[in-house]
Amino acid sequence: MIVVLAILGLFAFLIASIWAAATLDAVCRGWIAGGGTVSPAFTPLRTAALWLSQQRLTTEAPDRLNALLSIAGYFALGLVGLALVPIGPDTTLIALPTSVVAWGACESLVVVVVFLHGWSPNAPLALIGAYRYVAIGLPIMLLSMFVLIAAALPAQSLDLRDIVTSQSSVWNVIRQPLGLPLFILLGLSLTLRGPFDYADSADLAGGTSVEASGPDRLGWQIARLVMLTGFSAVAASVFLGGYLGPVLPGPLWLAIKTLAIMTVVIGLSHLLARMPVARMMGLIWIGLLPLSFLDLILAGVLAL
Amino acid sequence: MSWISRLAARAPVPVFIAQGESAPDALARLALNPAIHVVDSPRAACILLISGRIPSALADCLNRLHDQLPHPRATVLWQSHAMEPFSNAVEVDASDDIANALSATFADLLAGDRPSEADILPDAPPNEWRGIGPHGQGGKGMMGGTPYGRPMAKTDDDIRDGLSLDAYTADFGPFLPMFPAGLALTLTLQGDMIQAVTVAHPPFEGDTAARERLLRLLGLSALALRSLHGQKGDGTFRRLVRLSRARAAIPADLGRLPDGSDVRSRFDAMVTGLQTAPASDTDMTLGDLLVGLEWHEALLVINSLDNATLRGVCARMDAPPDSTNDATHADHDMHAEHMG
Amino acid sequence: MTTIISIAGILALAVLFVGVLRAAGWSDFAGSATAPQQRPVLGGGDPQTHAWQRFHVRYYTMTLLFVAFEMEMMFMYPWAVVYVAEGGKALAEMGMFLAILSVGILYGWREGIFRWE
Amino acid sequence: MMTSILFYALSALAIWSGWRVFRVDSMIRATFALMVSFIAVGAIALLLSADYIGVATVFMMAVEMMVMGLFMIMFMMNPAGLNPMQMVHQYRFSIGAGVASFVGLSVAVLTTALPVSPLPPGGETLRDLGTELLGNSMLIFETAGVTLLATMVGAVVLSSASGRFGSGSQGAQPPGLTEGGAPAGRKVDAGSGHSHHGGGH
Amino acid sequence: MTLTAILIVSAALFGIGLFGALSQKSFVMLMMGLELMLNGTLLATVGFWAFTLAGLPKGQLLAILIMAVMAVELAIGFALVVAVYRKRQADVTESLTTMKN
Repeated sequence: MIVVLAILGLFAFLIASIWAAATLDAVCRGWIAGGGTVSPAFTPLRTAALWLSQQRLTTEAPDRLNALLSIAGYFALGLVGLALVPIGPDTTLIALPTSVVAWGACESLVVVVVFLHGWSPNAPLALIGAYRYVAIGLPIMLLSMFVLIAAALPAQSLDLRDIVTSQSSVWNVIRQPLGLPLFILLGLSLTLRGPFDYADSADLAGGTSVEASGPDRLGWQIARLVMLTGFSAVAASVFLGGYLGPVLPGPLWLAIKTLAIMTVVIGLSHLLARMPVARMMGLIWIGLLPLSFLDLILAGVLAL
Repeated sequence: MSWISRLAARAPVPVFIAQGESAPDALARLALNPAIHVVDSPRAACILLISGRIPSALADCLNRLHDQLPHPRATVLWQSHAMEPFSNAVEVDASDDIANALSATFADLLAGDRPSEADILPDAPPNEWRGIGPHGQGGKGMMGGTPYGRPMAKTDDDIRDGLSLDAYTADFGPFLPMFPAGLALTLTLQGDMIQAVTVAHPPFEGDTAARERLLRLLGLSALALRSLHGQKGDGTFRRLVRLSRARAAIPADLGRLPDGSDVRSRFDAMVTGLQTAPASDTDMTLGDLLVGLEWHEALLVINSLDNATLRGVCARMDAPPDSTNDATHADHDMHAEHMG
Repeated sequence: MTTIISIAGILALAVLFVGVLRAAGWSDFAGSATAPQQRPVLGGGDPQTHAWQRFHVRYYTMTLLFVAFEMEMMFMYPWAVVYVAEGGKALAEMGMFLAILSVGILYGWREGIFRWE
Repeated sequence: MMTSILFYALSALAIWSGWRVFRVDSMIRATFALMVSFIAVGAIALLLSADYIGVATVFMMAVEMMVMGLFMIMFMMNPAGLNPMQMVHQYRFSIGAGVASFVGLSVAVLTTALPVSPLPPGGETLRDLGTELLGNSMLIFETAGVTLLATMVGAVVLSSASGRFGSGSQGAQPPGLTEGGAPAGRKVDAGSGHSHHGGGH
Repeated sequence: MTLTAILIVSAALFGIGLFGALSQKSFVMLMMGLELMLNGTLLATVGFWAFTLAGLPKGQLLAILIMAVMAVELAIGFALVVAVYRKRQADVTESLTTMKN
C-alpha cells in the first residue's frame, strides 16, 4: 500500500517538477533577455502539443534502435536517480545499501545515452556533439565521485538513507562547502545545460538533437527535464538534508529543496558562458579535480 | 487529434530563417517577439521564412533546406522576390506586419486550412543503391559502393597528431544559424577539427548580427536576445556579460590578425559597443585563420570578424588543395575490390 | 531482488513513454520521411559521404588515463565506509591514494594530454 | 522463486548480448551489446547480495565500454556496418575452441558436488571489504594502486602523439618547407604502406 | 539459482569470448573477446564467493581485481593499437606479421 502511494506521489511530483522546470527556464530566459515572457506557464504545454503534431523525420540509414534507446535510457536514468532518493526515514523505491555507487553508475550511463543520441542519426553536427560530450562527461564524473565519497565519510555508509540521517545536526552543504558547487557543475553537464552544454550546443545548431523532430524532440526534452529532477533530488538529499526539516512533512521538504537546487541549476545555465571544449577539458582535470581532492581532504579531516 | 492541434496552434511560431541579401533590418529583432520562436534547426520549424534576395547560386541550397522541414510546413517570403519553387508561399512586403503574417500562416497550417507544402526535390536518394551489391545494400567490399545512397568516407592525412583516419567533407551553410548570413564553406573535417576550408559562397554585405551570434556561440542565448534591444548604454547587459565570464571563456590568442586583435579583444569591442575600424587589409585567407582549429573555436573566429574584414578574407583564395583527390579515389576503389 | 524489479519497472516505463510518443495518431502528418527530407541538416549544404566514419577522437589519450583513474576510485568506495572506524590508518591511506592520482594527473598534464591532440 | 526467474532472465540476456557482440555489423552496437552483457552480470551479482560488486560492475563497465566504443569507431573501417562485413579468420577452429571450452567447463561443473545455499542478503559485505582492504589485504590494495598508476603512465607514453616536446594546438599547421610554401606534411617512410589509404588489408 | 547454473552461464560467456578472441581479425574486436572472457570469470568469482566462501571479503577483492585487470588490459591494449596504427596504418592482427619492415 505504502509503496503504491509512494509511486503515485513520485509521479505527481515528477510531472509537476517537469512543468515547473520548463516554466522556470522560460521565466529566467525572459528576464535575462529583458523582454519578459507571455504566459510562460502555458508555453511548455503548447510547445509540447506542437511537437506531438509534427512529423517525425529520420535521416539516411539511421540507427533506429539506438535512437529509441537513447531517449528511453535518458528518461529511465533520471527516474532511477529519483527512485534512489529517500522520501522519509527508510523509505525509498530502490533500497540499496550502495545507492551512491548506483547514482555513479547512472552518471556514467548518461554519457552512453547522450553519445548514442548523437550517434544514431548519422549526421555530422549531431556526431560532433556526441563526441564532444564524452570529452566532458567522463572527467566531470570524477568530481561527483570525490564529492559523494566525502559526503559518505561522516555517514560511514554509501546509502543515501544514511547520508540523509547523518545530516540531522548539520547539513553537508556546511560540512563540505566545496561539495555542492562542484556537484552542481556535474548537474549542468548531466542535464546538458549552460556552460556544460557540450552535446546540444548552439554552435552545432542543436548538436545531438539537431536532427530530432516532432515526438522525438519532445521525448528528448522531457528526458532532460526528468534528469534535472532526478539530479536535483539527489543533490538535495546529499547536501541539503533531503526530507529533514521542521513542521512540514518530509516529502514536502524534499520537494522544496529539490526545486531550490533546480532553480540554481537553471539560473546558472543561462548566466555562465561556455568555453571551447578543449579548454573545458583541461580546466576540469587541472582546476576542478584538485578542488575536489581538497574537498575530500577537508571532509576527511573533519570526520575524524 | 484536433485538441492537440488547437493547443499547438497557440504555441510560439517556430520559424527557421533563410536570410538573403539586403534582408530587412527588422529581421534580427524578430527573435524578440515572444510569439515567434526562431529555431536553430529546420527539423524544429513549421515555417521557413525567406527574407531578402536569394542569389541564384544558392537556389539549390534553399530547395534542399525547404525539404528538410517536417510536415506541416509553409514558406513565407518577406521582402524577397518571387521564386519558382515557392509559388504557393505567403508573400509579405515592407508595409505588412511580419509577426501577424507568420502567426496567421501557422494557425491556418495547423487548422488544416492551408495544405502542407510538398517536397521540391524529387524523392530519390543522392545515388541509386537499392539492390546493388551482394546484400542489396548498395555496396560491395567493406568500403566500396554507395550504401544507403552515399559513398563511405575515405582516410586522409591528419595535420595534428598524424593518425590518418577518415576525413569528412561537406558544404556547410549558407543558411546555418551560427554562420554569418550567406556564408557557405566547404569544410574537410577530421573529427571535429578543420582540416581544409574553401569558400563556397561569401557572406552577404552589411551583416550586423555578429555580436548576437557570438553570444549565442558562447552559450548565452538569452543575453544574445538582450543585445538585440540595441540600447547603447545598457549597463545591465554589460554587467551580465562580465558576470558570465564570457571573456575568460574565449581562449587567448585565438584568431589573431596582423593588426594584433584576437577574438577576445574583438569580443570586448563588440560588447562595449565601440565602433572599431575594420581590420586593416591583411593578406590572410580563411584557411590561415581556420585550419587546425576545433569547430567551436573556428566558429568563434568567423563570427568575431566584422563583415568587411570577413568578406575580404573570404575573397582571397586559398592555395588550391593539391589535386590528389583522383588518386585517393582510385586507391579507394582498388581497396574496395581488394576486400570484396 | 526488489532493486532489480524496481529498475526493470522503470525501464519498462521508459520504453512505454517512447512508445506512446511515437504511436501513430498524434499527428495528421505521420508519414515517413522522403529522400530529400532525410538529408542531414547542413543549412542547405550537402555532404559527400556518410557521417559515420572512423571519427578522429581528439582526446583519446585522456580517455585511457581516465579508465585507469576510475578503477582506482573503485577501491575508494569501500574505504569510505570504514574510514571513521579505522581512523589514522585510513587517513594515511587516503593520502597515498590522492598522491598516486595526482602523480597520474601531473604526468598527463606534462605530456599535454588534456588538450585537443 | 522470483529470484530464480530473474536469474534465468538475466543469464539469458547476458549470453544473448554476449553472442550479439560478434554478430552485429555496427561497432557501436557490438560495444554496447557487450555493455549490456556486463550489466546483466552485475545484476546477477546483486541477486547474490554482492551489493557493491554488482553496482560497481555496471559503473565501471559503462565507462569502459564508452571508451572502447570510441576506439572501435576510430580504428575499424566501416565502423557503422553500412556495408555488411565479416572480419574473421580461423573461423572453424575458433568455434571449436569456444564450444570445447564451454563443454569442458560445464562437464567439470556438473560432475562436482557444489554447495547449494547462497549467502543470505543483508550482510555487511561492503564494510567487510573495506576492513579487509585496510587490514590483511593492504599489500594487494597498494600494489593495485601502483599498478594502475603504471598503467596510466604506460598508456600515455604509448598513445600520446606529441608529448611535452610540442603543444598539440601549436603544431596545428606545420611550417612550410620553403618560405611561404605549402605546409609540410608529416614525414612518411618512402615506400611504406602509407599510400594504402584504407589500411592494409 | 544454484552455483551449478551460475557456473554454466559463466562457462557460456567464457566460451563465446574465447570464440571471439580467436576468430576476430581486428585488434579491437579481439579485445572485446577478452573482455567477455573476463566477464565470465567475474560471474564465476561472484558465484563462488556467495556460495562457498560464505561472504569472505577476499572473494570480493578478487572480483575487483578482475575488473582492474580489465581496465589495465583496455588502457594498455588501446594505447598499443594507437601506437601501431600511427606507425603502420594497420588495425588487424595479421598485418603485424605480414608488414614486417
